[in-house]
Amino acid sequence: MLALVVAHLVVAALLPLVSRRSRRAAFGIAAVLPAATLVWGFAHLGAALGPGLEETVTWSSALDLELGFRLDALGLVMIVLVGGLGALILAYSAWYFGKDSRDAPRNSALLLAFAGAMLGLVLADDLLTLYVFWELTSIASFLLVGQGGLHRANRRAAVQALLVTVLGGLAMLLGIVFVGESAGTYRISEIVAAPPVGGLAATGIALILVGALTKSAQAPFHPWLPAAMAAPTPVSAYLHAASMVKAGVVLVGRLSPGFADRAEWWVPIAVLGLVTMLIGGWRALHETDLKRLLAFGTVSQLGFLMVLFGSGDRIGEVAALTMLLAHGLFKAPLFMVVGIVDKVTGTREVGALSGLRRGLPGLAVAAVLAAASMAGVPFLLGFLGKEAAFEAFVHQGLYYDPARGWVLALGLLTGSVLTVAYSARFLWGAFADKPGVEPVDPKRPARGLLVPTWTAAVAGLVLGCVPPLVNALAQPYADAYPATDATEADYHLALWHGFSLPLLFSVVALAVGLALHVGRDRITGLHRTLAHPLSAQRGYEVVVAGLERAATQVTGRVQVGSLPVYLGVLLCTVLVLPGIALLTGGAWPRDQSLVSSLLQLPLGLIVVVAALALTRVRRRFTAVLLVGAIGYGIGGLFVVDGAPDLALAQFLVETLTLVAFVFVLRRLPAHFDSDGGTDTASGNRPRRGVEMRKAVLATVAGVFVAVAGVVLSGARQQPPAASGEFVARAPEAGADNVIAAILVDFRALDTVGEITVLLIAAAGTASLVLATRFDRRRKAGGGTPEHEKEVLG
Amino acid sequence: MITINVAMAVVLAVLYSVGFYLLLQRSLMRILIGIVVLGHGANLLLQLAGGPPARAPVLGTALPEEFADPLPQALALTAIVITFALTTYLLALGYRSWVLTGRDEVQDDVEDRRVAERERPEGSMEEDAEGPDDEEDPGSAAASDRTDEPAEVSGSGAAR
Amino acid sequence: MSTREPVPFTQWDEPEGEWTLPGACPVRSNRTLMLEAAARFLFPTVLVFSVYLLIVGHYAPGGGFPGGLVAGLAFVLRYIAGGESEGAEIGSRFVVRPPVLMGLGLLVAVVSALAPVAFGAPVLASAKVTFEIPLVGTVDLVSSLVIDIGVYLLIIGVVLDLLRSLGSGIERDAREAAGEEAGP
Amino acid sequence: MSTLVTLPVLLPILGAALTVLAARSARIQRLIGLMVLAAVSVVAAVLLVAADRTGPVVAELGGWPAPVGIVLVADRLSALLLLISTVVTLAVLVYAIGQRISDYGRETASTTFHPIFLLLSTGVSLAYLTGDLFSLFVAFEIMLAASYVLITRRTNASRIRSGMTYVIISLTSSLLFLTTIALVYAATGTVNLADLAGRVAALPEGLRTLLSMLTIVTFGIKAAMVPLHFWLPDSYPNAPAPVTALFAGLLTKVGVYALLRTQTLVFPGTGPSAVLLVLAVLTMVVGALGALAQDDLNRLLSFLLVSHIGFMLFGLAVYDARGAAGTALYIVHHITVQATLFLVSGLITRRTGTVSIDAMGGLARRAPMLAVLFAIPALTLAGIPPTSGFVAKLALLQAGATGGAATAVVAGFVVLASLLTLYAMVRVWVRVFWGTEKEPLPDDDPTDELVVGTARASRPMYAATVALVAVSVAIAAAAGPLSAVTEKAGSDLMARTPYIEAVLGREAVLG
Repeated sequence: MLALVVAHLVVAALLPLVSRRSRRAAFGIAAVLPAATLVWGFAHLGAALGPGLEETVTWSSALDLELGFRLDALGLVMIVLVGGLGALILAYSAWYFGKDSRDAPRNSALLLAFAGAMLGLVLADDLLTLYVFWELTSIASFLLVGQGGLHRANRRAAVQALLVTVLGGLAMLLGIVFVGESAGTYRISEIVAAPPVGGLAATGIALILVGALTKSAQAPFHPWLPAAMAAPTPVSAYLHAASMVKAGVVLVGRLSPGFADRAEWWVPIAVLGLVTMLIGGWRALHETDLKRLLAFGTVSQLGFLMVLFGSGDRIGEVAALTMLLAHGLFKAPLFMVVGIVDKVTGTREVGALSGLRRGLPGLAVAAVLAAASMAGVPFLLGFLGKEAAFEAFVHQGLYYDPARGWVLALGLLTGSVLTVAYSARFLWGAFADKPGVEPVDPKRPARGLLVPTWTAAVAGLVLGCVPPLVNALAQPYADAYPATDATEADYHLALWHGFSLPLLFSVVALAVGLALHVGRDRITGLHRTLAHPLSAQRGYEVVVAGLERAATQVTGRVQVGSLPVYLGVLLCTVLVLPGIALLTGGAWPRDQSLVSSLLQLPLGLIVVVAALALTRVRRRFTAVLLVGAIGYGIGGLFVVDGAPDLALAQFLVETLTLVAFVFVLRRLPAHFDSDGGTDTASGNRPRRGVEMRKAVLATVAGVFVAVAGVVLSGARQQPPAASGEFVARAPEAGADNVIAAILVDFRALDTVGEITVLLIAAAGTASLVLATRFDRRRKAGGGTPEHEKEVLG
Repeated sequence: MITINVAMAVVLAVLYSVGFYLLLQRSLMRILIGIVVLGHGANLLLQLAGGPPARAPVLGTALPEEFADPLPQALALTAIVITFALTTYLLALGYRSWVLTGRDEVQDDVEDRRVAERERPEGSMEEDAEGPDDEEDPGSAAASDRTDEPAEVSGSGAAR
Repeated sequence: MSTREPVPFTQWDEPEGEWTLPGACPVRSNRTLMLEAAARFLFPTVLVFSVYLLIVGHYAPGGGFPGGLVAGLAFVLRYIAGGESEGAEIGSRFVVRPPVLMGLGLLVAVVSALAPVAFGAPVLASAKVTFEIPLVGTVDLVSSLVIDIGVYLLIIGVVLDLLRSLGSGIERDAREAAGEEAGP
Repeated sequence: MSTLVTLPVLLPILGAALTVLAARSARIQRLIGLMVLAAVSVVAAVLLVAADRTGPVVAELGGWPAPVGIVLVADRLSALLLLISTVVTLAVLVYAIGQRISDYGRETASTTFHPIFLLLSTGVSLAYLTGDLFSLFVAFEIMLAASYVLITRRTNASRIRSGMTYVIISLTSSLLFLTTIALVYAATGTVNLADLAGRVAALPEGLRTLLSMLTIVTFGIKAAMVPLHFWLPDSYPNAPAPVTALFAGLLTKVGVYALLRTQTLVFPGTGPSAVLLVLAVLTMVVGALGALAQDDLNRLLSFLLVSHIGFMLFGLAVYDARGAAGTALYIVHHITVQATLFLVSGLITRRTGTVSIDAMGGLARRAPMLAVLFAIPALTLAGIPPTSGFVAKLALLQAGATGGAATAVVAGFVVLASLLTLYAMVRVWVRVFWGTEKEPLPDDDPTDELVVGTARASRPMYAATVALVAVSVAIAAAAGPLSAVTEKAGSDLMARTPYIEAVLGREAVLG
């Protein structure tokens, strides 16, 4: 199975080579693999409907990361949609995109890559595998919706689709990890067999649901789907009708056997699914763009599917699988119809289309077949599914869970009424003669566009007329749910179940739905008066804009760009983190002496006085001399401490530092404040407060270091680890001077590192200072080859 | 066991305080001097971490028990050299900064200021909502292939 | 003077001027003869002292680092005493370019670190050889002295390079800036 | 074998010395640089295999045993990071050589660039390998000094300020580090890490916390942990692409490595560290928000770098073997991808003549190759599967899920930061690669390495970028063996014994 998925991706990567020669050939080649997938799926029909066909490739065992696949009934149905419809839509695309279309190479490759990712997703039996392909489909969708990014609508829609689905995807990933870690496995079949319990798992389940809801465009995340209609119609037909948007539903279908009885699972699914179904249906009634009408129809149907898959009811799950198949088989051809209408008339606007039923009779018949299936007219697949769905909830309401059963049954009935109404509206909008509208004179559509449309529409009719065929697919899936009574155990799809409540529901739905369509003007009026204060689309925009504003504000506050502020924060952090630790955990040592050697006092005094004077001086040269005094004073302290080597180095280094300072100071102004004059003059008063704060902060930090030194050195329990060894082994190193032995022998690497730093600093200094010469000539930093030569010496 | 005596603690506190204080200034020269002072403080602390004054650790000049702890001395020596190297480098950088900008102050970051003064980032997605509308409806067939065959071409669909 | 071309590769080891006597007599600088003369006579003495520090490092305070610094300070003294003219030339006057001296020092140090491996000893290991030199007596030669020599060379190179950049480089800038102001 | 451990440190120094001496031949300099880094890569690979098979490889320098001499230790973690760092450094060197050739021609040698580039690599290697706190300080100084020179080379008036900020903050942090070492020595009397592990344990708990916090702050500055991160977005974007790539890839990670090593070895905790968890959340969120507010491509990437440092801190904060393993894996992934992104940004800048994403547009059409080169690391950074970013993030999330309630909540922030990262990347994609094509901006200042308004990008630059993208793909493909190594590295870190035993011998552990 992995090979099949990889083949998709590899061929997709190579496809641009083909499309350079011929765009149509590229689509043609692309269509082969999905078709082969369909054939492969049916070749393993027995295994799929029986025990299932499994394959596992370990990616990383340390992370429990596996590519685990399993072909079962649900997978097979999805293969029909992904592979079968995929092949049809790719064939359709070959004619939809022109021979020289600039978009064709990209679309052929991306559509095929998407097909591969989707295949991986539907076959995944491992939550992490599922997630891998889940995000891949999101990325493919982003690129397919965005196209070349030339149009604002495409860009916006692509970004929205990506952000919403990835938001869900990431929540889902976290959920997957929570569930997987509490279950000890990421295998879906194993998790479902022994569902994990506990807070972590419950959170995980809820998070996984977020992923499913966003991907399947459930309220309140649904607006990305209608927006994504900015994509070319074949893309909409494939991704946003037939396959990708089903991913969330499929995920719910995969996990429901384990979790359907938990409130945190079924309540959100039922509530949001139902709400989505109603919102989608209602909005579809008012769209004037045929494609957007279908998009809201898809939203509505996805809500329906969500409710069914989450029901955890045997009959409901039979209905779910049937509707899943039915939806693909009617929604894809409907999109293809819109694409053809758009192509031959140049518009998809309800108000501009008239008389097409005579202009395109063949297409009209296909559209009627598909729309009727959507409306749930008998002899079509949609009818079988809807009947089963009504049966499921009516049965539930009658026998064991009245509240849940009846609410859902009546909700679905309302949704179905809306479905019938917008199906009728679609047919009317696309093909009817409209008074006052000039009949459109369409061009003849290419056969390559018509054949796939017809094929898909007829498939719905054929399957609708032979219920046992679908039943054979649906029953094995529903077997995962135990039957509560004989009715459930015996239920199977059929065209005629006798006069029953579900049949009545179907009739009511059709009748009221058609009535709604007839009274469409009044409904439109009602829609206008019901202004929505809460628009999900507006919500998305507010959130994104708010995020960007927050980002700017937070960054503006935090990243002020001022060095003194940065250093101040740094000191504050030192005071807060280690400072508190010192206050709470430190103890002042008891046997502390005032001074160890009397000589320390005058030397220390020199250092202290020079340091304090440093804060007051205004002349740079004086400051440098004071620094020198500090340095020599410390050198003196080193002598007192018994560190002549250190003192020697300190004296020499201090001298050299002084020389370097003097060299540079020759060119700088004599006083600190002689530059940047305006700043100081204008800001003298407020600065005093700032200076005060700086002084306090610096003092506290300085005292902290000193106190930490005293406290920590007082806490020492053991003698130095190596010092005795140094003295003992110095003769081995051939040196009487232990310091020298450490520097060039015991810790010679430090010395090598130290001279390395010296070299770097000297080279850098030369490069910097000598660059000045080229500044005047070029007005910019250190000229190139000449500067390098100059630095060379 | 070894404790830093009060006098040295005061010296350390003063050195670090003055170093930190100078570091917080805007004048580059002062910052530089602050770093030098801090370096002195750190080296002194390192040396003091070895213990109270004792004899220089040269064999034959005293008994090994009288020696000062040699390791902090060696470490401090390395640290002194490294601090010196970086100080000269920073001096050169200061000089160059002065040559280039003509001032001794460390300026604030321009880009940070710019970000802080904006309401919303410039590359904001929201900007997409403004400006002129696209001419074509992107989802339509017309948008997805510009150069169609004549038999199938549908012209520009002004579908709004 | 300031626009001096870099010395061509074939001539870089040829000294351009005399070692002790500057070619051009400085006019502008306020140098003192005493300091200059003292610097000239002190210079070799200090260099010898620096070598002493380098060698004595194993037995008493000293070593490659102080030795190198002392030698470097000798050059600094000469530079200060010589003033501008000597300063501007100190790079070319010295036979080896400072970067080469630094590179050489580092090379010596790192090679001496790696060399013991050739004798089957660990990296940075040292060995002691005892010589019997007539008149002087027994002399211990420790291989780690080589690292010290590397340090010594590098430090001299560093100080010379600093003189070249912070010293004469900045001085040249100042002159050019002054020239610009005085000129058009 | 123990000689091998010293080579990653000594070979680049040798190379640097030789390039200084060969300063008149650009060709020899290039050759030395490439050969040295290639050799170090091989050595690092051998060390990794050895460390994985037989435990830490230790070199006692000069033959002196541990607390007396300096030890270099290549255990699984350090060898792995050394390997990936060197490979990235090598690729960046190739890119930099390409850039130098296209800017200054083949013949321009440099006394500063090649030696200092190699010495930077020395500093990084030494920081990974050393088992001695003071030697770690020296390593940091070598690395930072080299970085100062590289970041301030060829600065002009408008950019000298940022270099200044970087140098001053880094120097301050170095002095803080020195102070920390002094305090540690005052309290324990040793600077050997393995030795410290035992001696710190003998201190009272309050002082242990004090020292632990001091190291967190010290290394936190280098790792650009919020609120110590300010310097990074102000300075990194203002260096030429290869330099920024190297810094972004390596320097902050060395800080994280130092944190990981010291916190696990010297200051072992018993459960998730609340302080680190809070800091991790702050780092992730502030960094990601900062990225969203930027218009400058390099600044945007720099803020994302900060944000992802939070991810690594999170793994450390979990304080168990899985968390440490997750951090290790994340470092490996992030070194590669962040360097790649900056290299790509350099290519984009050369193509468009600007760093402002608003001034770019339509690149996907004009330069599809660049689009692919950007898209892969961008998705990798956002952690979209099946990239290495996903694998590494998964490791962190798993650690968070099992670490307790607090870490599970913080795992949510990891996910949030990923989303914001993706959003930032999408913004770049939409602005730079989609939309209408814009003419490249003219090149006002030919010497300014940062903004070069012409399409001058030589083949080595592309080759290096492609190679790094390939490395990052390879990390994802080899996630199995890689995560096996990091998993063991994580347990080693938590167990502490393998390291201490390798350095001090068996008795030290038992006693």
